Amino acid sequence: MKKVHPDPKAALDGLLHDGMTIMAGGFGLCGIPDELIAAIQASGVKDLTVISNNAGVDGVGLGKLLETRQIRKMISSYVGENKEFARQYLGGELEIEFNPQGTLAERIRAGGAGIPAFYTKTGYGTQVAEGKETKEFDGHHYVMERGLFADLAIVHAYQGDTEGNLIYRKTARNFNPMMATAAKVTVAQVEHLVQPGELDADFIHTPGIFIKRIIHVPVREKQIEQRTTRKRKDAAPAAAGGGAV
Amino acid sequence: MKKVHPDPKAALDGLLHDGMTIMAGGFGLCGIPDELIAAIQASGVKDLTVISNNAGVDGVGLGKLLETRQIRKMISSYVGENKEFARQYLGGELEIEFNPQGTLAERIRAGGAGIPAFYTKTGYGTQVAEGKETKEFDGHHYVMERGLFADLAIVHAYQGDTEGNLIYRKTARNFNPMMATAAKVTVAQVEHLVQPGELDADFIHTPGIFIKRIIHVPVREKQIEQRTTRKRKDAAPAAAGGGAV
Amino acid sequence: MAWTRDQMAERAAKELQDGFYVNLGIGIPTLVSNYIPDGMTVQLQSENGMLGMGPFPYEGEEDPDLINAGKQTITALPTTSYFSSSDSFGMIRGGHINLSILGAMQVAQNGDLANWMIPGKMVKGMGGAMDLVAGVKKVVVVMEHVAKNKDGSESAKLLKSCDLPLTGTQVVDMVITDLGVFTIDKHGEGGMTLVELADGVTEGEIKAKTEGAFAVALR
Amino acid sequence: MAWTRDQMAERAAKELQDGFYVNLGIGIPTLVSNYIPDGMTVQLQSENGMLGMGPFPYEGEEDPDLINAGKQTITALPTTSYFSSSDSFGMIRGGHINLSILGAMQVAQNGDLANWMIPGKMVKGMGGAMDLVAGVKKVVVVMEHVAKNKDGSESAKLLKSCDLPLTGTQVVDMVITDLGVFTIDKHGEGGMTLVELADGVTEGEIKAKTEGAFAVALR
Repeated sequence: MKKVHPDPKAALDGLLHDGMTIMAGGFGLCGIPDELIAAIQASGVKDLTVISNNAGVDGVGLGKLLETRQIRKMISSYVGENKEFARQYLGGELEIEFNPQGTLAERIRAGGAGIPAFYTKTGYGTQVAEGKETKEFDGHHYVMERGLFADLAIVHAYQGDTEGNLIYRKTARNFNPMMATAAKVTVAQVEHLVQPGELDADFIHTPGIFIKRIIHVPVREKQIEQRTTRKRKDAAPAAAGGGAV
Repeated sequence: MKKVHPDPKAALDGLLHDGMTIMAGGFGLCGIPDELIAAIQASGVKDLTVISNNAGVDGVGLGKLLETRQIRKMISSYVGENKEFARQYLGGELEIEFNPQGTLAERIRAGGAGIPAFYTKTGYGTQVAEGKETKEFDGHHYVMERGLFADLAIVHAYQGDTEGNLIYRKTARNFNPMMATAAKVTVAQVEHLVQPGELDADFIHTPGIFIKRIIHVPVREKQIEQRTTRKRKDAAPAAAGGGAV
Repeated sequence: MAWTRDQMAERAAKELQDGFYVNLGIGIPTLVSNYIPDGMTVQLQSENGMLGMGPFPYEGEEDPDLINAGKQTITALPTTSYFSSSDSFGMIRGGHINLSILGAMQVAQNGDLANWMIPGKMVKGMGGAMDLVAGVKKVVVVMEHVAKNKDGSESAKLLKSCDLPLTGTQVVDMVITDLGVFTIDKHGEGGMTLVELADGVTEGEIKAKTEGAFAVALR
Repeated sequence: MAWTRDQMAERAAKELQDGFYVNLGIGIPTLVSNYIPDGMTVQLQSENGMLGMGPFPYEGEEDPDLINAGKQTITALPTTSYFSSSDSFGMIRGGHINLSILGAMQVAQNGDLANWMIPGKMVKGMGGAMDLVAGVKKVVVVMEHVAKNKDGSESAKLLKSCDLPLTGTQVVDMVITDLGVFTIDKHGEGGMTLVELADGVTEGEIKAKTEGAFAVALR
């Protein structure tokens, strides 16, 4: 069983069809499978439903697939950084299903773990609970959410071996591990491709069973969405909080 | 916030009361928090409900608490290795709730993750589904299972830092990571206690937020339940399969 | 003399306790980390998958693989751990985070919160806000007391009930505005109580600028 | 001439395919790994949290932290990864394991399986068996064709319906006994079909020792 493919196009060969559902890892531009996205753009496949926390920025990441109008629907938690997205959305060309970020993560994790549905407090009594079953447990109210499973998942990892075992780096991990488990076929792009035994078995984030195909992507300049720094003269370190709202 | 305590007794001080629910990590005798179990035995606390995949063997692990009749009820998936357990169970002194192993693991994971209930195919149409809600999704039948949350969880890790970040070793990981998340208070015993920064942040299995108290336990001879080996002259490696049934 | 943004952040920092795990939203909440008292240990969680968030990096040391939930480059600390989004929100939803400090468009007297969308405007999404307010033990809102409209008029933000789409129902424990501090008995019948006034602000001024009902129990 | 335990394991090994991820139960299923064809790569999963299970260790090299689901000491391979019990059963329940080979007390013609308890006897628990049969794509049972009772009589194990408490309903795809091989159309109406005879075994002998209805389509 050869999992290693020479390039993104080869790794996606035979997997793409119009109308399919694709999960794409990453948070903002951090840890996105950009080379695989570019290959999907090049393939011309269309009417895609894409499950991804964000929608990239204009011309970068999933922004590429928006430019070429290959996406029909997004399932995301936050899409604020993309003008082309806003244009298509307001023009009615693009459908969007907003999920709370934790609900989205859990739905994907559930889909991969054979859990068809679960209950969460998140969103109870809000728009996102409309039309969904609710249930009371121990005096609290919960919304039922369904697992998500895609035709294809594309993920980005720092290291991977030829068996498909993956290790992610820092906050580039984000949605990648769950998505790797929640699709008929998962394709991984890795910055460093090594032989089995070179990764420590205790520290593998995604076991190879979840990865059907893997490609090595040359290390290149990664993009930064919000470059924030402090001056070296700063006495007291500045804060670095900052959630999505 | 000092998390480090000098010994098991100190680490459990003020946490124990009759009738409480305790989760104990480990699979068989692998990765069990034996020193903390011994301290619970010494405390004399009784009428315990213990959630643990197995019940130890006679006089070892949870077998200690069975000997002293401190356990009223077990929630487990397999308890085959313990004569004292069998004696108390057949004598009606001990209550047992069997959960399929994966359902048990998922119930604990759910309890720690704020999921009050989820659906699983496991056990549909069998005794374990009796009295539970069932539901059909996409033509398949599922059983609703509830999350589990304990008063106290005790776990064993290979490495831990003073912040409570933990790393487990090989198959001694098993139930420990989920249990660490699913109790009001979690106490960890670690073989190697280090300073923050000594563990690689990418490879921490249990973030310190889940660990309220931590103790260093001196490395000692670990017990083996089924010592199976092959002779060095073996040409073809023998098999090493073997599930619980 | 209403409080400045920094004074609001300083006031919010008084809700911190040693050993707390805290999630800070963008805007004023981010400033709270500047006011963590010396000797107090607080770990900041970033919901994209990190516990133990450090300060912004020095120029030239930005790491594209190390960002916070606002997509800003940050740094790690010796206590830092990384995890997946599902583990991160398990942590949040499971009630393991002690305190969430975040901004709001509207808060109702029963603790309802609206901070993610305005009908008719481009909706960007709720991100992790709905999970945070539903899951974190204590939720503190820091916001301007009133909204300034384009025509120069002002609209109350502390309301009898929110008219914007909700982020969560009965989720807010405390509201810190530029004019004062309110507590909310979100699970009980206690309603909203004004407990502190900003320097030079009167009960009368707050009364005039607050639509929601509140008791007064200044401390 | 019925098949021996090793011949049954050898037959079960024919269900393996290159690249498969497989979970093997205790007893005869464990022997299957001795018959993995040369050049074929199969990764064995152990449900206590390991993928890529190696052979038993050499004497003196046992590691108490490295055991399989039968609590036996084992070894790792270069491909090995370790994970938690919840991740392990996520893998199982999520349908990621290609094949599970396990023992049984009874199998019904519709694919129902009983292998975890006998009423009146000490119950040890189902361990991971219920999750495996519910979650794994293909479930192969390897068992003796009949049970030998204490009084010397024999009881059928391939039944119209199981009378022992079930491990799973409509879960078995194939049954390999010492007398032959059956396929079961577990989700459809196709029922059970005898597809292979052990050397020297006749249809008549199988008919006499099988309570469940089956078609015959020897190949």
